[in-house]
Amino acid sequence: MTEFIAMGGYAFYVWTSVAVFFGVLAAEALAPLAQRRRVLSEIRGRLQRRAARAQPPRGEAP
Amino acid sequence: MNILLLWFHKLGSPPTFYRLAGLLLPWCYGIGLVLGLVALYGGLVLAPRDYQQGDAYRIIFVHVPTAWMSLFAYAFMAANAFIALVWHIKLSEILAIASAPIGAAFTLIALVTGALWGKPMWGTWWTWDARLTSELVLLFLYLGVIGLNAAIEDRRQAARAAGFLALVGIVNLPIVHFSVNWWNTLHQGSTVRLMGPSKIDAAMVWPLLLMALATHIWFFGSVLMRARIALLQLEGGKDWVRRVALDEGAGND
Amino acid sequence: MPVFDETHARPALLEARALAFARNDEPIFGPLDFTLSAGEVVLMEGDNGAGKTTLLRVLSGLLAPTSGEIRLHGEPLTLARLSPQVVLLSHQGGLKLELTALENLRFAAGLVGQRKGMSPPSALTAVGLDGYGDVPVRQLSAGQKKRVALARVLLAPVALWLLDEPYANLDRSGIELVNRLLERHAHDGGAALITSHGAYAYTSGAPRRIALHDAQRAAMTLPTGAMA
Amino acid sequence: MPVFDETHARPALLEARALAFARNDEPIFGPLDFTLSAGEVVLMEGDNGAGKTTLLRVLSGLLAPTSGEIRLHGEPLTLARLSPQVVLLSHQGGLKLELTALENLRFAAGLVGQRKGMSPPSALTAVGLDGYGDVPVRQLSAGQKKRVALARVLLAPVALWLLDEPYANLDRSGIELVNRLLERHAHDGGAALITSHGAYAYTSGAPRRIALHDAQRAAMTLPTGAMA
Amino acid sequence: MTPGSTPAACAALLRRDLTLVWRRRGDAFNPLLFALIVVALFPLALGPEPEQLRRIAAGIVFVALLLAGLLALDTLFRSDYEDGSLEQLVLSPHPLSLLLACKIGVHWLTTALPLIVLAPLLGELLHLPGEVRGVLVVALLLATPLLSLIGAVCVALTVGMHRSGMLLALLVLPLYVPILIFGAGACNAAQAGLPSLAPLLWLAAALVLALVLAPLACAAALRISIS
Amino acid sequence: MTPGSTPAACAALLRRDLTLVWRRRGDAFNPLLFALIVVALFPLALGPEPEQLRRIAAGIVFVALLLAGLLALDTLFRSDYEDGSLEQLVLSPHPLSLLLACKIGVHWLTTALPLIVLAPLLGELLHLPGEVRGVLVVALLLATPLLSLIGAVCVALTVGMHRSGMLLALLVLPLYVPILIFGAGACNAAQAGLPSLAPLLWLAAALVLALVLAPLACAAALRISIS
Ligand code: HEM
Ligand SMILES: Nc1ncnc2c1ncn2[C@@H]1O[C@H](COP(=O)(O)OP(=O)(O)OP(=O)(O)O)[C@@H](O)[C@H]1O
Ligand SMILES: Nc1ncnc2c1ncn2[C@@H]1O[C@H](COP(=O)(O)OP(=O)(O)OP(=O)(O)O)[C@@H](O)[C@H]1O
Ligand SMILES: [Mg+2]
Ligand SMILES: [Mg+2]
Repeated sequence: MTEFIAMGGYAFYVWTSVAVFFGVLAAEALAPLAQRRRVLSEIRGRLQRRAARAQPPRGEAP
Repeated sequence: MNILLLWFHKLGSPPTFYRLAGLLLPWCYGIGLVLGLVALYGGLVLAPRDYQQGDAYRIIFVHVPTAWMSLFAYAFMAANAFIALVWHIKLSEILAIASAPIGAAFTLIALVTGALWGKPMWGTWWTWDARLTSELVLLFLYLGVIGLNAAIEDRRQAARAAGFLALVGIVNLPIVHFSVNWWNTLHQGSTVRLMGPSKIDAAMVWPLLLMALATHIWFFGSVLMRARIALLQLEGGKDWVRRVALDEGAGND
Repeated sequence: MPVFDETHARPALLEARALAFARNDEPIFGPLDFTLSAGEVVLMEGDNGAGKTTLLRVLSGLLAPTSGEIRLHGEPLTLARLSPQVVLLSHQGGLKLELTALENLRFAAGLVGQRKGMSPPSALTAVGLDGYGDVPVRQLSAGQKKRVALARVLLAPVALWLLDEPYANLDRSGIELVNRLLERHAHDGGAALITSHGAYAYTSGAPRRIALHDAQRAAMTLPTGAMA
Repeated sequence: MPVFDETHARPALLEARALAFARNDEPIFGPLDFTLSAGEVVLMEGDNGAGKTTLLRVLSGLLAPTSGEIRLHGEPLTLARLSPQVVLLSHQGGLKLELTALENLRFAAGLVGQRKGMSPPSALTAVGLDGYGDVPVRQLSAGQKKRVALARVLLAPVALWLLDEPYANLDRSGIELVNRLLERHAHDGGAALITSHGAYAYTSGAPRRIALHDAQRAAMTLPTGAMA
Repeated sequence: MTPGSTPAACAALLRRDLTLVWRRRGDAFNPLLFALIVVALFPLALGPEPEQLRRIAAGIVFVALLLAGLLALDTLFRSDYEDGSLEQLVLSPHPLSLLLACKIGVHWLTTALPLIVLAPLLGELLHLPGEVRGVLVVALLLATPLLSLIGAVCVALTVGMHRSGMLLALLVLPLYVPILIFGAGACNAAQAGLPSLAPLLWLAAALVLALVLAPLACAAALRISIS
Repeated sequence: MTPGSTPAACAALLRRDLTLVWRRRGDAFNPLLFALIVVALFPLALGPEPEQLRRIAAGIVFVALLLAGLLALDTLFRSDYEDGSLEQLVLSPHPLSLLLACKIGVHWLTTALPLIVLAPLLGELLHLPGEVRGVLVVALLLATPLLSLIGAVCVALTVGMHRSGMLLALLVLPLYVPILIFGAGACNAAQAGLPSLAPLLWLAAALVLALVLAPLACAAALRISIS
């Protein structure tokens, strides 16, 4: 096991690479979740604002 | 092209795409993750030590698949951008822009792991050889696409402008890929072949290919995720989005 | 929704059918149907943000409509067919501040040609800027700049004028000038679509009017008596 | 030329004596004399380029007059004495487009303080923008932006309002709003100097007016009947 | 050349743009001064040893000219966009790509050409060997039109934006990398006594391609960003 | 901190400016990327020999950061001028120099500090020897606030002008020269194994002076150019 961890002396390079791999991909996967929540709450806010106001009639061409 | 157009037309209806993507999404992330872990086990534990590079070569299992993905994602983005610009298909605009962040992420990983591999092998983190430089330029191109898309207010106009830039930047792809043949560089030439005999041990090849598969599947998961959000943004006023917003609003927060 | 307007026997100069435009999925103006025939001046009214400017940009071909279609002489519009037939006066005016009024007009004439019997100096005279030809536009006041921009419109050899707020920045004599120019253009067989929002004084005869109200935006106007 | 206006016994809020401003030796507005007392709203009229904006900037202390003097409560003006007592609404409005309406008002309140009994949300309500507090100003229409800028004026704890074209960009209900705000401010003992050029509809009672005509510029206006 | 014909339109545009440059001819020196100052920064930052400067002279001149060109790019369509005359070009009945090619041509003539004339002097400041000077000028003559053409496409994409300066740099510089490699490569080869024709030929080929494609791309990009 | 008091005004201004940076946090990376690309241009132009790059690394990093800072300067007062909030600052009842110092502080924090954090990486790309890295960072910590403060005075002078980008560069760069000489000088001394304290102390002294004088000068310049 310790031999496995040591990676023949290259532990730093190999494990950092693996960590970077997972780290960057995890961050990339989590970022949209926050964005999604923001977009949805924005849409809801807009809906609420619109609902709070009466809808006057639409003007038209002659 | 006709089949492709038909396919887009069917899937192109935003609510359909949104629902379908929502169904596929967990599977993409799940399968991608499982295959990736298996491949990593194969690569880090099962594969034999390289007689030249020792255990350092094991970086190959993250470096090479992500490097391939950095190119694949760009090609996918440019192809979608082309379709979007020529046929004005909304879904292609969205797919093109959605693949930029994940492509940039893969490029970043390839650069960092390459540097981490280069230190023990070449004795330096970084040199200015053709492949390394062109891969760095690829990262800048991705960032340019993302930046341009973010800088324009109108979503569709932003997608078209960014897609246009992606198309202009596509000249860089062949440079990245063929740089090792065109210029003699420090970087390794092609060692893995799908057709014909590979130059390396089979016990090393299967984890590599499996990891490549896993990253592809993960890529599509991420693209679908981002495309869904972009659709919500783009169709903000439509009824189906309203329903989605109200449904998920009750559940989430 | 689209109500086709089939009363005219010969095709109108410009015709909009169920024309709508949306930005980021927010409707800017709703489905509109109208025609513009030769000899007609149509005034488009609407509050701030009603979409007047946007409609003119759509009609001029700078923006593609989200839905509906525009017909020119009865045939669907393409930018190539359109551009020799229309002139757009937009907010910015399209004048180079470093050039003189005459240089600006000469450039416009070179770019799109000039109306028969008109020349840059005579267009300048027609907008009441006789003697200002050699003054750099930067030194003109806002109202005088507007007049130079109007001279460009006057000079263009086209039948269809799309004028965005031609009255803005003008004092009373300028407003009368615009009305005279419009009457004359209509009399010569041209047509014009002009915008103006409520607050501007409009003193002309009685042109046909189109009111632009987008439902969503109309909802955003002030309820009277909101003052605390 | 300067005619001192000595009719008022107690010093006026603001007083201009033979005030003139020139740019590059070209007079922008001539020597002016006027006073502004508490409870008064004065409308300044003038054509384009007559110097209305410039006069307001001089009065606010942003520009130094070329000749003449400005007195505040009867004493000569310095910027340090002036700035806590005056608020200027200029063409640009001074709003940050990325911030919400409320954030903009909170910043203004932090910078210059706020009027007793007023707060950013209540100022927003007073200009009829209830419910728009959390919308980034970029998403508001031109008229709504103007209202936010007016809310900033309303919020500032100062007696003297200098408003440059407060009616521009507003629709009819907005114009009424401005008139109501002005009446109320005058009633509370404040004073306001506002500009508006001829073409804008002004529907208020009968405020005192100052007409601004610079001889040199007046010469540049259009001779009627110049149309060829 | 009746008024309204395509040649007349191009002529009117050329005349107008040249007049504008002439009216503010003071500004024309700005890129020159900028390049001069940037080049002057290096001896200050690196120390004045002539041997070291000589070795890096060609590269630094190239980079300085590229940065100066980059800053100058901003003016290509900016004022036309702001005062609305870009709209008029788009709405004119002539091929937009041709009109834009005229504009890019004037821009190159008035910003890049003076820089090329200045280049030998800049080289001299950095002790550039005399025999490299010719190659440097030829490389610049081939490279700068390419920079202008490619830059124009990116400017067209960003023209409607506020504060686009930085963003423009980010879009443009990656695309400039190959040009820089070939152009500076030719100079370095000449300095090392190696043949420098091959990279120059590559540049020439790219220039021909860009002359055909860039105005079209520029027109398409402009149509996108003006809408 | 009652509303309207001077501390409250400074706090409101700081909060507003930080919020604005946060709202467009994507833009915050632009100077970083720009510096990265500029640094990357040099190996491409000069050739990739590590030995040569190592020798000029510190100087190039300094110049790249200086140019990135220069481009970022433009945003310091520009948008405040355009939307009229600069007028409000001038008309506010608080010392203008204090308010401007707050603005400059936020600007330094959000543009220069990230660049300093990036500097070691840039050095690595150019094979900068490890022992110089520390000196480089210290020199930058002293030099960049100076650059921001001096730059702000020049920005204040040009703020009312159109197309000031180039002009600003021309005003600012000559003033930056002494800072560059001392800053890069310290790094070069460290690289040559010589003591590098003296130039750093000079920089520190200049920084103290600028911290006191620059906001005052900036306020005066702004009053001139806003009228
Ligand atoms: C920062 C440094 C590095 C970067 C940016 C980089 C980039 C890349 C890229 C873009 C590819 C994909 C090329 C293609 O599919 O056409 C690739 C593949 C590869 N890289 Fe790297 N690399 C770096 C360092 C290294 C190092 C140090 C090694 C090993 C000593 C290495 C070994 C490989 C191998 C074996 C392949 C697969 C080649 C093939 O079969 O196509 N790389 N690298
Ligand atoms: N380039 C743009 N990007 C995003 N939204 C825009 C753009 N131009 C206009 N809008 C929005 O579209 C709506 C309509 O604007 P438009 O300029 O057409 O109104 P208008 O009727 O001309 O108003 P005004 O009377 O103020 O000129 C407004 O809400 C405006 O905010
Ligand atoms: N910054 C400036 N530099 C030079 N001249 C200026 C400047 N600002 C205004 N002017 C000139 O001063 C004169 C008066 O301008 P001002 O803006 O005060 O007029 P105004 O009465 O407000 O006009 P408008 O009705 O168009 O707003 C104009 O001729 C204008 O060209
Ligand atoms: Mg409008
Ligand atoms: Mg004014």
